[in-house]
Amino acid sequence: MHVRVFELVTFALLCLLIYLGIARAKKTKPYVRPFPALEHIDEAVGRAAEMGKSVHYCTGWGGLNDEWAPVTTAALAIMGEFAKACGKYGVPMRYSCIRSHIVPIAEDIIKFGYDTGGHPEMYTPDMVYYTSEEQRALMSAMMGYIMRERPAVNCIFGATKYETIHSVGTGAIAGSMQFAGTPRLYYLPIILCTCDYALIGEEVYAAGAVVTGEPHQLGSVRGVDFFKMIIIALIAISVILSSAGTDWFQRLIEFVAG
Amino acid sequence: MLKSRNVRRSEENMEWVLIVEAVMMLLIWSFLYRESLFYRLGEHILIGIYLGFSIYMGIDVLLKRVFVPLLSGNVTVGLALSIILGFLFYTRYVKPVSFMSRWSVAVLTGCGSAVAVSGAIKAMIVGQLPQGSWFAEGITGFNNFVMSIATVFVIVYFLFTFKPTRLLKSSAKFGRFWLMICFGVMLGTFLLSNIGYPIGMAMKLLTPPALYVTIIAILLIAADALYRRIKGT
Amino acid sequence: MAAKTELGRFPTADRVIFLVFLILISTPLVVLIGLPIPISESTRKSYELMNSLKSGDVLVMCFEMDVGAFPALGPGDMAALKHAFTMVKEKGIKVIIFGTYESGVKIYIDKILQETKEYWESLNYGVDWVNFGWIPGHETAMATFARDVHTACSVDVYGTPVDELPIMKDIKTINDVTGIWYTTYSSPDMLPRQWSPLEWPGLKWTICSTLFGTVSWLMPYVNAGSITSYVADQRGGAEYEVLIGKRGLGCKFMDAQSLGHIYGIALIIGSNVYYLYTHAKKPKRKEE
Amino acid sequence: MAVILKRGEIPIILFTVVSGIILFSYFTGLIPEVADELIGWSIILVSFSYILGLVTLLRYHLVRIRKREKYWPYSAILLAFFLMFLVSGLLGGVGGYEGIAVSKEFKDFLWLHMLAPLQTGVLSYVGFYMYTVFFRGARTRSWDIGIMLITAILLMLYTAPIGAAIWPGFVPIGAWLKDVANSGAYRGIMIGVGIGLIALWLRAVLGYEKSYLGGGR
Repeated sequence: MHVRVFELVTFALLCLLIYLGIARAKKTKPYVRPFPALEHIDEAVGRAAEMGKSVHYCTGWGGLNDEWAPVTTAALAIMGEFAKACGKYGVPMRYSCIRSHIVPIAEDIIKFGYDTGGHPEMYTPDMVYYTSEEQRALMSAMMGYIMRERPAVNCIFGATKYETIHSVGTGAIAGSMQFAGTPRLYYLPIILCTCDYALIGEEVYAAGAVVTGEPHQLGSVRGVDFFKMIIIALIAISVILSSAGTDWFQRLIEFVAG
Repeated sequence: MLKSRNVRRSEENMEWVLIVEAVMMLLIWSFLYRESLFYRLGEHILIGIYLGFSIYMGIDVLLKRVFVPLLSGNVTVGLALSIILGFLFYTRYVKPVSFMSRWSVAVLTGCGSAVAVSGAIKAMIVGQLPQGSWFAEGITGFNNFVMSIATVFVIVYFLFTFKPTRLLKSSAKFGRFWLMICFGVMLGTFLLSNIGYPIGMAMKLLTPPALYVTIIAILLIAADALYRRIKGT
Repeated sequence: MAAKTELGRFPTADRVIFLVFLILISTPLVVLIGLPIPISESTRKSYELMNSLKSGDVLVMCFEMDVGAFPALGPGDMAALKHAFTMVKEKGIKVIIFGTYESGVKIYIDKILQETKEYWESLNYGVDWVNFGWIPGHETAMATFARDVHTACSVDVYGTPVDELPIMKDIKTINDVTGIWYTTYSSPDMLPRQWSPLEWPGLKWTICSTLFGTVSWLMPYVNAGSITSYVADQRGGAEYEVLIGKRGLGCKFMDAQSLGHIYGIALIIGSNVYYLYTHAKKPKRKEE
Repeated sequence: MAVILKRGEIPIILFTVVSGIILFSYFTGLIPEVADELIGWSIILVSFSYILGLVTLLRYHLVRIRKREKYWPYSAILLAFFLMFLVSGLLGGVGGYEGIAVSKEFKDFLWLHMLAPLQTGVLSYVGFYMYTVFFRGARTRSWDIGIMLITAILLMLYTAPIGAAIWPGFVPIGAWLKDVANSGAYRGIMIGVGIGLIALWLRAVLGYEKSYLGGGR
């Protein structure tokens, strides 16, 4: 027995607050700050329809089997929104991927998007392009595709690594409208520089909820915000305690029972 | 006499290998000029070999972890369950039971998400809480103060569901200021760690056997550029 | 924007940018420019330690390397080798070369020896210096070397038994070794664990040449004294080249790095000047 | 029976049980062997799933070759190299079994002398595209991008060897930005990312977030 008390309490408190947020949201829909990246999906895909070009999407290096599963899930939720817009305007979509277990999921999401959007006949299984399990293969495939086809909209969301640069770099040269977002800090400055609409850090997770527009999803974002207030309070306590010259806070968070 | 024997032997068969390597590198670098058949060739060779490698590794893992224990009779409940879940992936190709493939995905995502959550609590949340003393000696106290302030205001920037009052707006702006400094640091250090790849490749392409291939490639590009100019495209 | 251009073609501006970049990084590789390189404290200390070797002192150079990591750490190793061989000639020190990490070590050692051929050609192999190539076993091999050199290095790279090598006659344990140059492109933990000057009174100092990423990893050992000094990455190698007065590959890389960075800054400033100049005419682009 | 099995709750229950066991083990330190077993499953499951990707990719390229679509010869090249590597790899030894030496040598040749330069080539575009970013993206469209660019320039002068030669003052400024200002903001982002991740996990457990199961439910 080796109970991590402080971590467990933090985790339980976070879960409780999110649950309360969701429960409250069922009565009154909470306000959520607008995300320009999500609001312009329709406009961008509409532009693609005018130009007669495609939409390229990628969830990057992360899969569902590793520690990046939550980000990938959020990225797939955003992809669902793009697929719906593509179905609405009749724009072909292409999804590049290096995780074979995502292939069937992505096929389902895109098919569902075209079905609900109103152009079910446009969907083909070719829209998901799997390029082996390796990152370099994905990079070269994306570079080639973006330069050959010049998609009107180029997106990369999720747990992305170096392929971010290949995607947004080629996209910037090809003149695509770019959407990107990742919680991986290292690539955020590049995304901010080259993309028209970016999601920074935690915004990707929140966007996964906001994109659905369902009240209970928004409620979870509300719960998270309350937890952040607690975090700020904890930081203040930590500052006071360490300025007073004690290490009580350090001992508190490392407290292990059993 | 003894001294250079080894060196020479490895050198002899290196010549044509170096040329093959140079050709491969230049196939990829031809993209800098235009997306052409050379780049497409490199791209598809790359994907082909990597696909072979992925499948090879998959077979390797399955042999070591699944089939060798199966054949030697060490079948545990866990192994049996994982094999069943593995085969459930393929129910996707059988329409009436295709829903079962989602079970495997659910288990897979469950593992991944749990690893993510257990890693996040300590490293990303609790571990980031302790702050340094603001009254520490010398510049350290001031630095600790700056760090705490930056952390708090960045968190404020990521508050999504509060109505934008003037106070919140200006706090968020201040948070964004710190975010941008953080991104600037990332952008500034990015070049140092990544510029090495093209420099290393340029060095290889400029050493003799590869240099000849490089010269041929440059001539080809020049000829193509000239031809296109004359043709007027 | 660029969308109207022919498919597959890069806009001319981008081509020019890439071309200038390629020229900028290739020029220093062909002709040495010799941009200034400030010398860091740790590299200077390493150089002085090496320079302090006297006649009859034994220097062990252990390369835990692979050919793939040559661009990063090769320049530093070659500079140290040149320095060591010069000291063999001028002061009469003894040099023992090997690596224990994996079989790729042997190819790497062959490569750097090939590059420094002019420095060892006139020396007496087996008397002044010796090359044991790859000694399998990694950390076990290092532990064995510390306790019993002749068991760890039983034959040299050409198959000569250790007893037939005059240089090895008086070298029984690591206490007979004065200093160690240790290059690693993975973890530096083995060095203080097995070959710490604190543990072996005969061993005066150790220098670890390592990647930038592991320097912070190494600092506690340096502060404790179980590693005496370190040389950091390509840049440390270039500094070492400046110190021995033989600017080579490391300095070429550094020149390319410097030029690349200056080019980047110039591009940022130029692009901004152009943007601000034309800014008033264009409608403001949406942010976020 | 079939109706029960088809219910959408089953995957969510599986998700909850699996992640719940691993988290329980993490917090209490109990049943670590069960948690390790579950994490070990994911490796086996992923290896099984490779076939899904392979089928998709083969279908994509075989259709192209059959219909003689644009660029179909490249599809043939891709499949040829795929088969070459796979066959030589399998003949050269797999899963701890020894194979034919020549075949292994051919595999190593493909890996070391064809793939390695190709992949370094692709990776080197990280360097090239940085200049695209500087040229096309790094424009002071607003005050915040301006701050980012000034910081970036200061940091570049700190990291490049020439910076300290121009003015030694770049070193302390760069070090302060990197170690103090950067790490404060970094902590804030990390906390946010961690919380967001747990929130998403909880939404999945409660059954609101089902993107990982595909659409069309």
